[in-house]
Amino acid sequence: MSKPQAIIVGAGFTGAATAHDLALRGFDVTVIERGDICNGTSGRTHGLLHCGGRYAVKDQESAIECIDENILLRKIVPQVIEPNGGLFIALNESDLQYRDVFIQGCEACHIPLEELTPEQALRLEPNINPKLLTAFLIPDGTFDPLRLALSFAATAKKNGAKFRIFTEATSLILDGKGGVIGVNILDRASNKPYELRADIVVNATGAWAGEIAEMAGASVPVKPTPGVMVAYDQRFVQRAINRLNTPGDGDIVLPQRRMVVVGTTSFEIDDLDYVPVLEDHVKLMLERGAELIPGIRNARVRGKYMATRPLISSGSGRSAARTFKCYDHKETHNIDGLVTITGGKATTLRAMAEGTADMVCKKLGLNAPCTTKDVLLLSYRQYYSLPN
Amino acid sequence: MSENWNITLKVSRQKEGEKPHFDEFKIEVDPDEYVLDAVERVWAFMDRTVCFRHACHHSTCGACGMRVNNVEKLTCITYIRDVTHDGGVLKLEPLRNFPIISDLAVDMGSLYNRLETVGVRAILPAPEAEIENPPATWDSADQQYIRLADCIECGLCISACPSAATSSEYLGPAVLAGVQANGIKGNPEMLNIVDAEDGVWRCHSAFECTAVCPSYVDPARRIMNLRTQVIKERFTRLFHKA
Amino acid sequence: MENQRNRPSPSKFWTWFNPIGRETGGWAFILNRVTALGLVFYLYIHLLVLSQLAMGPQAYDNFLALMSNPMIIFGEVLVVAAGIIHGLNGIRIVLTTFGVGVTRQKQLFYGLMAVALIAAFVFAFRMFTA
Amino acid sequence: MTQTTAFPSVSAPKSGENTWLWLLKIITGPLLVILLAIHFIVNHYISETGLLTYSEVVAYYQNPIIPIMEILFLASVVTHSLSGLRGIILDLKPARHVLKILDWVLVIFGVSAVVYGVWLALTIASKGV
Repeated sequence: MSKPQAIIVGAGFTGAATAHDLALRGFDVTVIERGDICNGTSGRTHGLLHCGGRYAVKDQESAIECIDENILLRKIVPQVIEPNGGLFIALNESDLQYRDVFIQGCEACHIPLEELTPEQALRLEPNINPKLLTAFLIPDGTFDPLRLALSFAATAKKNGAKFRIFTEATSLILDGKGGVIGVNILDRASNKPYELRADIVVNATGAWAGEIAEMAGASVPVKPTPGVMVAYDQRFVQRAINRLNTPGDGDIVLPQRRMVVVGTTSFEIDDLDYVPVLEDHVKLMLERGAELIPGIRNARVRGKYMATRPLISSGSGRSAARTFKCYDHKETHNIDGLVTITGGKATTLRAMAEGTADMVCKKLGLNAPCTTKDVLLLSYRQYYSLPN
Repeated sequence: MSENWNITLKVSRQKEGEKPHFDEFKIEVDPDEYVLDAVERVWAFMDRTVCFRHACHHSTCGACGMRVNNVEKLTCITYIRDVTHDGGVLKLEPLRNFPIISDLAVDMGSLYNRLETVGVRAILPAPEAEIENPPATWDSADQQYIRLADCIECGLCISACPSAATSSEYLGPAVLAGVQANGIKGNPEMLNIVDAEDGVWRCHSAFECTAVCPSYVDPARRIMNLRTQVIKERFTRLFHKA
Repeated sequence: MENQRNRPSPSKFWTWFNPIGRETGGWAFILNRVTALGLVFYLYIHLLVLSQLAMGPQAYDNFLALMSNPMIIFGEVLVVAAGIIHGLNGIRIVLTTFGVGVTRQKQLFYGLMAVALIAAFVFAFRMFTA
Repeated sequence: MTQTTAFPSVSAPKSGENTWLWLLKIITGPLLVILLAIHFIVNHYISETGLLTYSEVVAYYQNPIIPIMEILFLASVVTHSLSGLRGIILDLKPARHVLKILDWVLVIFGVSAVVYGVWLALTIASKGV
């Protein structure tokens, strides 16, 4: 039997990771991406390798996914991760009231944590707000967004996956019986259209998932929710600094190379393809970031940017679940040959790919188990050097 | 908030099999936006066929390097205010010395391949990463921190280097700087790679790499230091032949 | 999908001399390369010309008379200036190679070029008035 | 270090340049600056008239230090100029066999230039005897 064919639309985190997973399971994978790898949400992620602490109180399903994947990613792709841990710090009474539920939540999700006195915390991170009341040491980390995706893509490529960048999906090819059998594409480098056919099309376009699903007449309940981030050009801390409270605006400060990044806000938009970086959000990031690390006030802004989260719209904004969902459109809209993966977070990209690939295999009646937990990823640089 | 500017983006275009030319886009910008924001808006609202590379938008991925008014810039952190004026022109061209994929997007495979082959580290202990610009005091725990290297592998240095323009096999500033960070002591294979025709001696001290480097690497300084290391190693080997 | 125009190529040697968009160090490189090529050319012509010395007093003095043409003297001034620039810029390269003044290579260049300019004027003055 | 990739990567180190060749150039450089400075000072400041006639030149060469210095100068300048020229040509990535020929041409040319210079200096010095 020849290899099963899969087309993945979108080369962000889920696209790259799904390509890797399916390639390992023996699929002939082609990934199409309208820009270069990670030009959308994935590239602009703040880069926090979540340990789950942020979701441990309200969204324990996500929290457990995070801690499991956090441990796995450190093992399979250490070359793009700064594994320096993180702190949750309390700055006022309201933060302190959150302490007990936070401890309970972390324990319920098996997130290892250690409470530090303010003195201990300041000894570890001298630049955090000296007025802190308590702190928790947790196993956060940071990663380089593009290079995380490239590591998955490189390994996928090694196993035969093809990446067609600057290639847009213009429409889905339908078989006339309500099934998707391929994708019409437009190669932007040559401005030539092509037809790609496959046994399964995976819609891994994240916040844009609705647009692709619509091409087949399906819909996906994804709510694109952008957030603004600001990078300052001084590495004040070695660890990810989180505010000990319910998730809110500007309550995370991350070290990255010689910068710290403050994130993020949350708002709603109409046009997905260009989202302005709102000046009042930038100001808010400075205010909130400076509460965690006062030195930020005197640092220079290096970059202001935004990314559009693909939230599954069961709630709105912060209250929406941060877990991911795979949709088999055979079940949702009686459209065969199309699967959508969306939602989730960068930290859970491998698990998202596993879930998607499981669904694809089940649909095609294949018995191929997931092996991505045990496969160490190649260097991201090999993405560029391996032949396509 | 500052007044908006009206500027003209002159974008270098080239599709497969076509002759290179410039397309002009008149666009209203906030001078405190970044060049990349303007390019992204051209793509979003004016011409979907413009191809360019970008990912992180805050100078950690190194994808968005372009030549802006003849100078290599990381466009995601280059304020429009700093490179043009109200009513002015922004000429955008792809980086030099890399094959063009389409328009502003170049194929940097050669750089990545070289970095990988000579074993330049992407992630390293914090104290080693801070050699050039160490903090005033080291915490004993700092020794355990691991962080991403300063070099974001954006290729600006290769585009700006006069030696790289004619010699396709010259290792180039980013790679030599990476070798310097690793050190060549006790690594004869690496010594032979950099002490050769396409190694440290191909540098002619134009310091252009350092002038355009957006990320604290200071490649020229590292190349100069690598030369001293090479000379030392050669003399040591001369007098301590086994 | 690959494009030859943008690849490194020996045929692009002219980009060595393109100062557009380049910084101090780039100008230094251009000056150094231009003066190097000029001086190599001059050096071997000069050696050949000096053979006149071996041919006796008459030949050489005739030759020197020819050399007093202001255009020729102007050319010699250029050669002297090129030599001074190349030499002093060379000092910058030697120093920076061995780690001296690497972070101040721009100031080093400006300083040395100021010296070069003064020296070139002194020599020009003497040569035209000799 | 195996090459299995689609892109030009790190070629096997080529012997066209090395530490010693480069040191030759970088050491003769400052030496020339010094010799040239002495040369100019002697020519233009110490000798009153600036060596503008044949007889002055011949007289100048009677001091044995002068021909020795000039020959030393010539050897340095030939070494520096030809290795410098070679460096520029190396930037143009010459083919191996072209470089081999070039090396011979440069060596023969350089040696002849020095031999010619020595002959010239000795000839001039002998004129005054």
